[in-house]
Amino acid sequence: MSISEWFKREDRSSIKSKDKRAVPEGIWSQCASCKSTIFQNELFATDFVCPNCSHHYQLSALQRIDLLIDKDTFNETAKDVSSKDPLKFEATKKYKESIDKAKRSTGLKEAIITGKGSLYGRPVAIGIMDFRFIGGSMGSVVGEKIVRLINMAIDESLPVVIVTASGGARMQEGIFSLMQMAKTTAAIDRLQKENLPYVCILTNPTTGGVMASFATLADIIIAEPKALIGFTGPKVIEQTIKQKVPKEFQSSEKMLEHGQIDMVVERKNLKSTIGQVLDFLSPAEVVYEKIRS
Amino acid sequence: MSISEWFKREDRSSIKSKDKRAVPEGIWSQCASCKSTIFQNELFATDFVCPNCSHHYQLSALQRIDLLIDKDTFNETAKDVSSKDPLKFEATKKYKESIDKAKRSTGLKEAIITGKGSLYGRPVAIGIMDFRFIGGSMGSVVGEKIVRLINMAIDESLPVVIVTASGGARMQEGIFSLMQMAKTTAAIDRLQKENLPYVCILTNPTTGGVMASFATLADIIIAEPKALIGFTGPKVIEQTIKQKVPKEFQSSEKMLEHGQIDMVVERKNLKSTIGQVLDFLSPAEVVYEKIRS
Amino acid sequence: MKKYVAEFERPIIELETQLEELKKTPSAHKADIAREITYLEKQIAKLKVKTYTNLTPWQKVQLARHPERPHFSDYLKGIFSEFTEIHGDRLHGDDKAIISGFAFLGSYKVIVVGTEKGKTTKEKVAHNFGMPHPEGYRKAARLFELAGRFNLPVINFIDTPGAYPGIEAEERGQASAISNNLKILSDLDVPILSTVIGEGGSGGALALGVADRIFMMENAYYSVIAPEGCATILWGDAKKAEKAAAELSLTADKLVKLKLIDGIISEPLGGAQHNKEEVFADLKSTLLKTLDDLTKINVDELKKRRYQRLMAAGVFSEKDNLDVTRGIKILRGDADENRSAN
Amino acid sequence: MKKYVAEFERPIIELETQLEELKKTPSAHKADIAREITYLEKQIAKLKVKTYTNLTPWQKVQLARHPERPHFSDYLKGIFSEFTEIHGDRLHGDDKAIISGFAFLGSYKVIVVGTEKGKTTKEKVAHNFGMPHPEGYRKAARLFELAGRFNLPVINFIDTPGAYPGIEAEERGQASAISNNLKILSDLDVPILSTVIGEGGSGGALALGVADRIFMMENAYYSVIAPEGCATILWGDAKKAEKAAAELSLTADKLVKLKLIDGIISEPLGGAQHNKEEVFADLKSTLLKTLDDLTKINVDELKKRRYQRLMAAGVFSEKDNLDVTRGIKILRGDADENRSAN
Ligand SMILES: [Zn+2]
Ligand SMILES: [Zn+2]
Repeated sequence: MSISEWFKREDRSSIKSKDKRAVPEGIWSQCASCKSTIFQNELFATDFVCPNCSHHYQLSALQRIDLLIDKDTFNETAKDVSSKDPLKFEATKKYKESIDKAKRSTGLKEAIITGKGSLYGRPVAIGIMDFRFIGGSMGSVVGEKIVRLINMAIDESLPVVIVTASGGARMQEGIFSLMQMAKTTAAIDRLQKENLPYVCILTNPTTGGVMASFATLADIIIAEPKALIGFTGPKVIEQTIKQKVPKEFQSSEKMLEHGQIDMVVERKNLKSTIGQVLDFLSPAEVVYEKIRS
Repeated sequence: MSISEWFKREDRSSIKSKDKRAVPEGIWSQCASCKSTIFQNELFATDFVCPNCSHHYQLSALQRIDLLIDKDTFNETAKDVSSKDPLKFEATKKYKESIDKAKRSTGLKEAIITGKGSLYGRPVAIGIMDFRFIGGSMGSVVGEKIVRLINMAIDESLPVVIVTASGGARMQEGIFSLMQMAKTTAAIDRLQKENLPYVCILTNPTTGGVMASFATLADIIIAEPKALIGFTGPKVIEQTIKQKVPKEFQSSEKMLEHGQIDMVVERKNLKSTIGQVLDFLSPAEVVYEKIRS
Repeated sequence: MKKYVAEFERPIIELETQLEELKKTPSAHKADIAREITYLEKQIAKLKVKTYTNLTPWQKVQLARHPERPHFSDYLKGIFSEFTEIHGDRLHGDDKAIISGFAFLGSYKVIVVGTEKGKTTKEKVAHNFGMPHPEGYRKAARLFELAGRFNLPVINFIDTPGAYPGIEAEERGQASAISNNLKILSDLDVPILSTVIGEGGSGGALALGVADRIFMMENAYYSVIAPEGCATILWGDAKKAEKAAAELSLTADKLVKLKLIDGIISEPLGGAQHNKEEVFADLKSTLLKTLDDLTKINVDELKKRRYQRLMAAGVFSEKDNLDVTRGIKILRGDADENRSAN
Repeated sequence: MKKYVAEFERPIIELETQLEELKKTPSAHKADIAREITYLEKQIAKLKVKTYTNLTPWQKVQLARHPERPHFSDYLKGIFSEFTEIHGDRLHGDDKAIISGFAFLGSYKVIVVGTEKGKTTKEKVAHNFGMPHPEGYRKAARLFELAGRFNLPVINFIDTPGAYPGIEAEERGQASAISNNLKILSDLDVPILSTVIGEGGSGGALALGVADRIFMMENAYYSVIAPEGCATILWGDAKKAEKAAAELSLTADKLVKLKLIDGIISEPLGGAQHNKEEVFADLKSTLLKTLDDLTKINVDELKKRRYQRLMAAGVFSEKDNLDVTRGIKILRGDADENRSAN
């Protein structure tokens, strides 16, 4: 299957959404940020970054793997771990139905894919979240898969890269979701005691329990430009303080200014920057030959 | 010699100063803060705290030992270590002359007395600075005596208490004085790796190189009320920012508000508070019977 | 002064008001109404039992937020002695939403940390209604590290709607302050005991909640999200909080069944405020007994168990019960299979 | 654009200006003035040698502060490759007075941290003239800890009038930020190399200056207090800075004699700006040679020696040469002796 066919398939399977972050459909579209017209092909060539204004569209987990991991080197781990419904949570529909629907729409088992792959030849343990799966929310499975990823990294002395995209903890699993914050953090702590590098890429959006656990514990935190990054969402803040929040106050750029993240890096430079950072954090003699994109 | 005679002697030997912190002379005097009239005896009974407004007058190192260490338990260490003049520094007078003059005025060898004593029965390693000795400034001797105090504490598993009163590093010894910041800090680090408690009492004033080294590394930092505490002195700040500093912005109370110190404690409660803190920081089975003053 | 009542308590309060009125009757007529008084007292007792023995999750949430409910400062006075408060995070400020320091718990020297809501309006503002900023969590972090170095068990008290959702809190790294606490607690070399005494508000609560033993007061709640917030997200209507509370399984009894907490401290009928001394004594003896047990365990073993408990928190299946083959096979590069599926 | 000159450089600049004028002479007359040009060139050369080979401390201070002097960012570009900047202290902000990140020094992977003053007015304001706030020192601290964990030598560059003396800086714990850095550096598990490239302003400089090897550029200064501040305190007159500079022994040659620094990097006549490439190459090879030596030493031995060097910094006497018996004997409680002395 050709790559553009895969793209079209991906597109048909994505949740139809007016969300300006979702990749637009059709041959021509209008950029959600700058309103200029863009060709689908252009968008594809830039890894879904508006060629005009650099609006970074959300990537699915699979697209992100393509971006960061050398071709044909990714091996998925913990691929069958799936969610259950421990609280029998029912809102407009049962939690179980929400999961099944998300599985069908995205082709994924859960909001994160974990595995091992090469990044410019360097073996890495990598986890990539997918916002399309129930808002990238973290429940028992996301927590468990992250812990397994870390355990593998410790066993095989690999650096860990995690790409986040999340609205926070998954409500439907109640306190189980909250506990994933503590669980993933405890595993990160073990990883860091081994002095294995851990780099986290914050993509739009990364909030709530994910931000307040493993995401902010990385040795190096890199955000894509203009991502929404924070703990509490802007609407809740506004309700609390009874005023509008400042424009873009929870953006990557503002977080950089406030000292909360290490770098803001455009998508096109992401792979090489991660490679560079891992070069510095790896044992002295290990420097991989970089294939600059 | 009776205690009041000792007080009078101390008084005659102190540097005559219009400084409102210096203990006033004579049978009657006017409080430098609240202007009310106080008897000398009253002042003596309160350990030189104005009975009306609680203005805390400066204590000499010997008076401070009386306040904090059980009677007749203090043994001075490193008592003969004295300053030299490595830079041959000369301003209005030679550095050597300043030292000799300070020795004669205060009866001390240097700006700090160190030793071992009991605090409510608990053996402690204690160092007390004296502002009257060239403004309590830290030169090679203050640094060396602090290091020796810490080494003794490590050897004998004692907690360390340091009482500061200082205008900062001693100019006349140039970079040697600056290096005492690094020297004392390195020794403190060794002490803390042994998990021996270190409590620092900040008295008026504590600034500059003393504040920016061992003083702020204590496990517990206690300040007397309304002490001047900070890194840069208010005058230099005003010259830099070209405005007046806010009233009392470098006071103990403001520093407490800004999260920089653990407690503000009145002089009358100082000994018992230190005792209490050391009780908590000592091995579980060691709790000394407190003799409340 | 009008006494606060939760909605569902009104019937009880009405009867109690009637009783008070009756009791004010001049003594001349006392005999007449003696039987009425006895009857009313019985009615009130029955109503209380009926109301308070089968509380819904939402009713418990209301009790957890009850203004007369004992706060951390009350537990501090009721359970500990010689509390010596420590201030500041040595970085930016002294957050009064979190009170912390040394204390004696029985004969144990401990570090105690808790969120404080305040009682009077002035206090509430000063304590920011128990909602910490990053400075508060960083003050707690500093005390946890002191505890680790000087071998002092950590006793945490949780009663917070959540970490403060404000602009400066975000700018100063609220998320980072919480994650750092989770990390420090997970690796601490002393026993950690956490008790949710009122509101356990999400991540802001968990930042004091990673522990070797977690207890909850009977009427406390502990939730990943406030019921109101949950209702807004699910049904666009915060007033459906009652329904959300039922879905969230946020009550102590549910959580102890799910093995997410270790024990429940009973409350008198109507809530802890109706017999504070008993509640304090109960919790104190639970904490002491727990410390007796935990201080016997070697620290490496203690930490290993703490880690295992954290790793066990979660419910999932090893097998996928839905065959979603397309996505996965594409990953594996089975191009042929995709063509045929198409 | 008027070129900046320090006072004592004026005579040289005047002659150089004359020379420029002469060189603009139309070619028709060139032969006439050829000898004048040669003569002037010789005079300038002689004057430069005379001026710059016996610089007073105060003149060096002026050169250290020269706006055309290379700044940290220049050394960064000239000595390191693949610099990857890291931002923020994960607490409060990203202080641009300190620039830090990963880099290659030759084939060594290192952490590099330095104070940056900025060149244009806009840059100077953004970098706060090289005067860090607590956030800057805390960013450095974070990078030092990263260096320790990942075995990266630390290469520090110092060029600062001092830690910023402002209100917020005090409120956010400037003293504490400095002392914390001193502590972290004293205990770091990797080699630390610090170079004072311009102004070594007191505690704010020392916070990057605790190291295994300390170097200074020939015209740099390193002082416990700025000459102006010293003059104000001693003589009530900041204009006596020249005199203060002489007393303070703040120049590289003095400090290397006192064994408080390890080596001096030569500068071309007139200052580093006159041959930056040579200066960068010199410092680079010094740093590389030093790393070659230090990375051969076992880390415990390295730290032991670092500690010993710190303990050796200081000049004092074990014996008191002034008999001040009164105070001491009273301490020992020799009451009789006091009575007789009275
Ligand atoms: Zn656009
Ligand atoms: Zn007074």
